[in-house]
Amino acid sequence: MAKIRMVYFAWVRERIGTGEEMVEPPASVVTVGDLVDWLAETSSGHAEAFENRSRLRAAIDQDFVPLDTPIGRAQEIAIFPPVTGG
Amino acid sequence: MAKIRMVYFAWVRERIGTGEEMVEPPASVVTVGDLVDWLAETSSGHAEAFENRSRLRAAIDQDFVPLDTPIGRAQEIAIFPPVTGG
Amino acid sequence: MIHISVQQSPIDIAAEMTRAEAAGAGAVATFTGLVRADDGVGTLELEHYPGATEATLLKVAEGGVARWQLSAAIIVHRVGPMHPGERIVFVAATAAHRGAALEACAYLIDRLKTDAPFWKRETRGADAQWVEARDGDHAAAARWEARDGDHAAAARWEARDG
Amino acid sequence: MIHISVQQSPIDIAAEMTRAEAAGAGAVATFTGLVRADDGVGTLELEHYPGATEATLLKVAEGGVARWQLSAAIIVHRVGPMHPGERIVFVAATAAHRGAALEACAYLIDRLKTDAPFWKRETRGADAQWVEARDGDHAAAARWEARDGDHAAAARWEARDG
Repeated sequence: MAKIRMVYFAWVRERIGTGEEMVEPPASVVTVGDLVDWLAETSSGHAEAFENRSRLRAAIDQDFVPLDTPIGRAQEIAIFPPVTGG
Repeated sequence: MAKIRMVYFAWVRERIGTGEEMVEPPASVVTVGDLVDWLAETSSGHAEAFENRSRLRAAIDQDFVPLDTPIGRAQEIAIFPPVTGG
Repeated sequence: MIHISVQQSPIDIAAEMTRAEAAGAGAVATFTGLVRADDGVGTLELEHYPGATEATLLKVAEGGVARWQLSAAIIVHRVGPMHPGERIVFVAATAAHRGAALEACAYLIDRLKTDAPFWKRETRGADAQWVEARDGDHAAAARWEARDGDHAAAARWEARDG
Repeated sequence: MIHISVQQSPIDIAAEMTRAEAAGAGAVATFTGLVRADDGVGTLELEHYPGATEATLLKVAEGGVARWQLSAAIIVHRVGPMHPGERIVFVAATAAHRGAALEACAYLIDRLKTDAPFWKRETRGADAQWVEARDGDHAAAARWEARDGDHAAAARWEARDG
């Protein structure tokens, strides 16, 4: 699988300890949810950030998507809390 | 009956030719509508201004009222077209 | 905080916004009415009923404050002659949350349109004409009463329009 | 006319109103969100998703323009640190008549609240906390879709929130 640029915001970014990283998930990772599961194994920060799936939102190449969306040929995937703008 | 200060606005004022006048209607004038009928006889301007009753609105002492409201002890009565502010 | 003004001078939005924001709440909704620049009007003239106008605007503002617990209600209406692009009216509602501010702002301008004694005269070239009242204005104002279940008030307005 | 800005600098209401009014239509409705001065917040910090934010705001504005035939839609959102009383967001909708302007303004801010990737962090004394999303925001946004009969879009949002 190709490399994916992960970007994180708000408390997801804070818990992981970085706003972005390049990752190369195995072929078994199909959906954004699979990617989150896989990333949660990579550090305690990731595990803590991804603890409660119902509080996570995602975007593939800057389009908002549900977590069960297939990654496809994504170049940039964002994981973040529900938005609170305005 | 006591004297009443009549005030007119917009095209009612223009047709009558004045923005205000003092009037002393007879005892037979009970409601604002009666007053309008009586005033319509006083000049061709009044007659023209009061031609179409459905286009007239009124206020007694600056409170908006329907035309069938009794005049009572009114000091100031206003006759004008439907409002078009804002 | 209630601020009412019926004025000859242009409406200063920045100054009015400062007033609306000073209330310390989180949400300000405003409506501004302008002389349309696109329909051939050269001059718009606003006539009003001095005294009755201010009393009516105050009643409208107080109604909004009571109903939505506003921290500020502002109504500024210009009178006299004005030109395309100029502001005729500005209303603002300040509340803790946006739902209340947005609803109250619509209420203030809807009620003003039907309740306040203003009359518009448009001049196009040599032709001057008084603007006719729009049925839609009464429908817009009436919806606030229907939602209130305020039948006495609704009846009063129907009588007045009959 | 559509104007979108995501900026560190304070929001200049007078300048934005001039932009909104330049469209030549009769009605401008605005909404301004402020850092509340009354609940002990010392600093509010706004984080966003650069690129995605601007694209989302543009889509929201385009949606409003298409739906209400707006002559102008403006969305200005501040990012970075700010203080009580300062403006976080300003939206404006310009239309020929007030009904369209008022509705579109509510639409712009409701959609922005649920669609645009902004996150707020409040600092009260030594305690910094990310603001939780409000259920009410999704209810407010959803009503525009229900009225559209746009079931595909509604389903997408439900999936996203599930």
